[in-house]
Amino acid sequence: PMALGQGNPVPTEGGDPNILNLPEHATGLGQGVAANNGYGIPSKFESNVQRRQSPGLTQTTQASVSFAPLQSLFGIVTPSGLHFERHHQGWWDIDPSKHRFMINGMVKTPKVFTMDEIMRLPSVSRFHFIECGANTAVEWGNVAVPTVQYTHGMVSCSEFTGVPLITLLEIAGADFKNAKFILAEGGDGSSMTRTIPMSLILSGEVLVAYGQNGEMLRPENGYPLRLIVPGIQGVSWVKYLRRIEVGDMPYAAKDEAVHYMDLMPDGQHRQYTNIQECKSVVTTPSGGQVLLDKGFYNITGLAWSGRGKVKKVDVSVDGGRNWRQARLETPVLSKALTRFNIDWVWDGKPAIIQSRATDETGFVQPTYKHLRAARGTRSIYHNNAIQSWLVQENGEVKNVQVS
Amino acid sequence: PMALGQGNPVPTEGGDPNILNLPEHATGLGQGVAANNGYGIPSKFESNVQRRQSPGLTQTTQASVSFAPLQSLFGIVTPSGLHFERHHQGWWDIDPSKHRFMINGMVKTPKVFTMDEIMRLPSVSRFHFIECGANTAVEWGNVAVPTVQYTHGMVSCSEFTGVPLITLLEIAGADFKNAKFILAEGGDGSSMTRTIPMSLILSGEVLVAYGQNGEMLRPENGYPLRLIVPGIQGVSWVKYLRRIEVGDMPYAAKDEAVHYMDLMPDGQHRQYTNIQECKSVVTTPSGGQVLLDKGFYNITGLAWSGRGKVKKVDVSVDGGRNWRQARLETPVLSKALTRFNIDWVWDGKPAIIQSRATDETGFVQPTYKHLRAARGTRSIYHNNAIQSWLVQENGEVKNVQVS
Amino acid sequence: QSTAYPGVGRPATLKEVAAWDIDVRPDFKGLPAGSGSVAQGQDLWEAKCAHCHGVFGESNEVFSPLIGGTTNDDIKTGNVANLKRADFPGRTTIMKVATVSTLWDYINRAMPWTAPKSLKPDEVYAVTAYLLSLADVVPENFVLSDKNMAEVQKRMPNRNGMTTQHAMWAGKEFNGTAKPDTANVACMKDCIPEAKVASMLPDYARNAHGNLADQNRLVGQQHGANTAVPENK
Amino acid sequence: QSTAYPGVGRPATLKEVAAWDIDVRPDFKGLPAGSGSVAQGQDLWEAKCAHCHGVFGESNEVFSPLIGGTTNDDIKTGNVANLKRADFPGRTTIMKVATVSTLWDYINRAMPWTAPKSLKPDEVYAVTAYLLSLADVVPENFVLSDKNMAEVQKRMPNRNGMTTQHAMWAGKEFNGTAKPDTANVACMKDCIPEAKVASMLPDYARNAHGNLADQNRLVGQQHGANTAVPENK
Ligand code: HEC
Ligand code: HEC
Ligand SMILES: [Ca+2]
Ligand SMILES: [Ca+2]
Ligand SMILES: [Ca+2]
Ligand SMILES: [Ca+2]
Ligand SMILES: [Ca+2]
Ligand SMILES: [Ca+2]
Ligand SMILES: [Co+2]
Ligand SMILES: [Co+2]
Repeated sequence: PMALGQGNPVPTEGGDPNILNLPEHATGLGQGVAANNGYGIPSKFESNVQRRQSPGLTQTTQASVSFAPLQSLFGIVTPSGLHFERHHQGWWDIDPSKHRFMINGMVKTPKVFTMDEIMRLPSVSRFHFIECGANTAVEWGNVAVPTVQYTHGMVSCSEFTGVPLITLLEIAGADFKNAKFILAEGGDGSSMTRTIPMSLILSGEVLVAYGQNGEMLRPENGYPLRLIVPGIQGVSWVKYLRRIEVGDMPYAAKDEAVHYMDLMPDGQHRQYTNIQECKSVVTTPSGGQVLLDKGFYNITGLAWSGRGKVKKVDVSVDGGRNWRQARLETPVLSKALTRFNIDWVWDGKPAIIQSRATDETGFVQPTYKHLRAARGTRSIYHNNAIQSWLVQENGEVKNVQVS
Repeated sequence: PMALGQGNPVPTEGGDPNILNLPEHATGLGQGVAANNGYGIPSKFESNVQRRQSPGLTQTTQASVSFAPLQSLFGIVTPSGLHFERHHQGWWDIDPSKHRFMINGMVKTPKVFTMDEIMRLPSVSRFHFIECGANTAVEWGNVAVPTVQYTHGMVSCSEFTGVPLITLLEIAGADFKNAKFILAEGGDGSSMTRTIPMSLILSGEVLVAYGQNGEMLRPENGYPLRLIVPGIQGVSWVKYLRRIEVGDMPYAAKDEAVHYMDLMPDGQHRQYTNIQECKSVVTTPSGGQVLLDKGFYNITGLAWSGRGKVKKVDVSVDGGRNWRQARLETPVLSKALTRFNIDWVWDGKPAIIQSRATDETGFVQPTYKHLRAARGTRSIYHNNAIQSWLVQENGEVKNVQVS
Repeated sequence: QSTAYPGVGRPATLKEVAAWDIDVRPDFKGLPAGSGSVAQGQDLWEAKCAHCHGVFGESNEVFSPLIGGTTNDDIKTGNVANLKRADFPGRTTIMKVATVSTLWDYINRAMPWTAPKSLKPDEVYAVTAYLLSLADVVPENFVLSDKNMAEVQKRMPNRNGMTTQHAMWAGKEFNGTAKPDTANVACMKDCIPEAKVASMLPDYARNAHGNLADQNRLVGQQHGANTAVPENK
Repeated sequence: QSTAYPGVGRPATLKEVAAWDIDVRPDFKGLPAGSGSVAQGQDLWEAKCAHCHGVFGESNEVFSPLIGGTTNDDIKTGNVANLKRADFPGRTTIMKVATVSTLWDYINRAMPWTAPKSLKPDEVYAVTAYLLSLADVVPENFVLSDKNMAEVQKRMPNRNGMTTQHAMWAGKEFNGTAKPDTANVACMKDCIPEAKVASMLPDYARNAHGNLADQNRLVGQQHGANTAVPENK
């Protein structure tokens, strides 16, 4: 049937009982400060807002993913409790007073630091997105999952605080002349290793971070120390960071020589693909939601680019035929999520909603047609195609791909 | 005694056991994704980082305050679980599907909205600080508390998402010509009421917000709806917002006619004092901390202004005789916290650390001397004086006031 | 009236507005008809208020005292003299409040603390009358009502105690000043002679806020001071 | 070497570096001396690896298969032919990995999954030899060692399967291209003919990800669809 009428009609008694009958909270005394050991938690009415595994995607929970509920998030900051997770050998809660950080390789003096010491160094705080290289992977060929949580939920954005890696490399006396790469290594079971270009480190953007959204990193995100590599896929943001080696050739670590490579139609893999190109997605309305009524809606979503700032986001409600420019919420920050909003009056007819981001380099987010023409359908990683949501006459929104 | 030596000396066995003996987390399998019902919590090693009551400050926990642990926070975002609290009649966890919002008074048509409806309107997301007008109140006369948590912990900063109040007033057809004030009213037991100038609302800055740091407001912060009044003291940010009345005279509500007024030496109260003037504080090193060693430190802190952006922050380590300009972390946003950092090499001698913020209007944060000359010592509210921390030879940091 | 947002919001009914529009302004707009005597108020007070605020509004067990510190002279001048005295201990509600509407409105919306909005208008008149009588604003045989609130207002002890002549209101509605009352300058070098410590906590208060070692993170450029033991000077 | 940060950090000892510097590069820098035979590897494999990866590395019970999909021809060409086939089901580790160092390094640091870093170097040589033998990269009587790893590298089935000629590396280290491989334009009006839905989930998958009503907030401009019941079309 059609979408519902007035969401809040006047009952026959001449008023809404939620107004006429004062609730308990208007007529009683509430709870005290500093409940729950001085650390607050969300409302009990928010329990649907969870990070979730995608059923059937992985065979274990420790080499797995949980997706952030983008359909329920606001603004650009991802609550740390809802930050997406990607673990290869499970997560740990490491005693920070016992954690050590080492620099070796092409340096004058290999060095060891305690957390106390790292936190004494000049720190910076910056907002950045992190996106898994495999975000939206299951959609390369066809529609495979119903909601934006599962299509795009491997992206999050936080304010990170830490020390520019270059400061630590300077302390160790790195051979900036001959070194071309570094290896970052984790301290957990997987001891995740990734090759990072020295050019990025010289830019000052790469951080050895301990802070996330005002507090310490969460255990699931690498407590107490994580490498922050803005614009670069999440697997390079090594968690539980224990060591940096300065070197002169790439390391072909497992997650850059077996995974996180992009298979081309000719059978070659593009290796060392680390940038997350410009991308966007409408988060509401989005798949699995129901519009309750015709009328005014606020279309909202997220845009980001691994190459810098988002310049503009356009939104279509007719599957890409016509576009209007959305409002960008401030601040618009480099290599951070950008929130966009645009007005829409739904007339009750089917509509296909899309967003299309352009970044400051002028790069325009591709359609599936563009992307498949360049890379086929089997490359798994780096799917940044324009997403389509079909709003049906009955108000239900479906994940679709258009031709 | 003097501060300690090298924080991490080489043990006699030729290496740090935390490096030589691989820990459990490097040699085992960790935990799975989406633990704890899909909502993550901080590390167990972070349990000292809590919001706290100040012993003896209030006689109940429901008409009370909990202070944010500024000494342990990074960047500008306050984790929602550590956001300061100020309740007058306790906090509630209100069912959002039953919450209603009403506009009445000088409007064409009084209106009622559900949460579903409010969330359909054009939304904005913005970072703003909120500071209680009584922050730093106990220090007007003398040093009264030991740490920055208790001196300055009634300030926090979040990314808020909501609808500009002006949009809602337009829907109701507010009489913008004759209306001069609005009354904002809460839906809890205290039904907090506050008068807000119409000029602020016309600026578009005042929001009817549901989102905070990416998720819904926390119950302690007004779930599901709160008025956001950037630059204005926290008591005006009415929680559990149920009603806005448009009017033509101020309302002299209890918390603007009995409290949140500033007593001058002549016995007159300054009433309707709502701006939080430019202020800053060094958060580390700060009172109650101990420097473990001589050497390099990163002095860091927060600055803010209810009149706009922070333009610069200067830091002194000699009690205000000489000053150096600190680095401001980006983004520097209007009416938001701004994080500053500056290098310092501690020589082991006593030092008095201060910060002094200047905002974009040119206003310079006052010393206690300035402030007391203008207002005496009994006005309770709006203490934005420069804070001093004495670093003693033994490394302990004390809250002091200087002459 | 904007129609740009079809489907969002609906007109409030009269019943709905009546249920929620409870505020009372200083000009008494919003004050419902009704009345209550000091004597009725005293009974109510002793039953519903006194155990928190004290029989004479003097208690500071759950909150600061409501009554005390005002004189008959204040009632004449409209300025509470004790507010000028830096040595006067504490400030009661009646010393500060300039507008009687504030008391009525607040008691009506928020008291008793554990059962707000449970009083009927006549009961609010009565307890308000009782409180005012404790401060001699009204005589002990007084019956407070919507009809005589304006007269009572003229006897509020601190009715002339407010000023809006300051720069701390974010608007021009009160014709306050625009110029802040402090004017520090951002001097950078040799700004003052040597700074001397003028105030700090005494040694005996070292642990008064709990052990500060437990109020700081386990790691960091500084740790928390162990205040459970005396300072090692 | 910066001395701007006195008191922060200290030199690492040789012992410390040795304990943590375990990586092995494609040029075999970092590879410790040692050796292990396919036969030794098979025993180890069956004891410590097979229950997760299958006796022949073919299992996908806890992870994707390690072995399968390569041919002797691939070993000659250094390109795995099946990677060109869009219809080939799944991609094994051995089909993808170009560098034998990667296998050695990863097994050494991370396997077995529940007891990473528990294998001695000789054991890592042995299981690596066994895995390679399963794919016929080495014969069944082979003894893998630091001395012959470079020779084995020359037989890796997909050793020529990698390209760095793309615009997706944030640096110039590989001399890739700077120009992205897609070039959409931000057309605003009449950009395409009518859009047609080309792919969507079938009705039977409606509830495959759980009830979506429970995966959306209770309030909002949209609610979650109740997928526990068939769609009301
Ligand atoms: C269970 C304790 C309790 C009871 C019973 C109670 N009160 Fe209160 N009252 C309080 C507290 C606590 C506050 C302060 C609330 C706040 O922080 O805003 C308060 C505040 C007040 C104030 C405002 C004082 C000020 O300076 O802000 C008035 C007036 C008042 N009460 C009157 C009454 C009256 C009249 C009654 C009975 C009808 C009553 N109270 C019953 C606890 C109580
Ligand atoms: C308890 C289960 C388990 C055991 C036992 C185990 N593995 Fe694994 N193995 C895994 C999982 C799970 C992964 C994927 C880890 C990830 O996601 O990074 C994996 C990954 C691998 C890989 C990389 C495959 C790829 O494509 O990324 C190799 C090689 C490997 N294992 C070899 C071994 C060897 C050799 C042993 C025994 C010495 C072993 N495994 C024991 C579960 C196991
Ligand atoms: Ca409607
Ligand atoms: Ca009213
Ligand atoms: Ca009397
Ligand atoms: Ca040291
Ligand atoms: Ca190495
Ligand atoms: Ca064989
Ligand atoms: Co320590
Ligand atoms: Co609803």
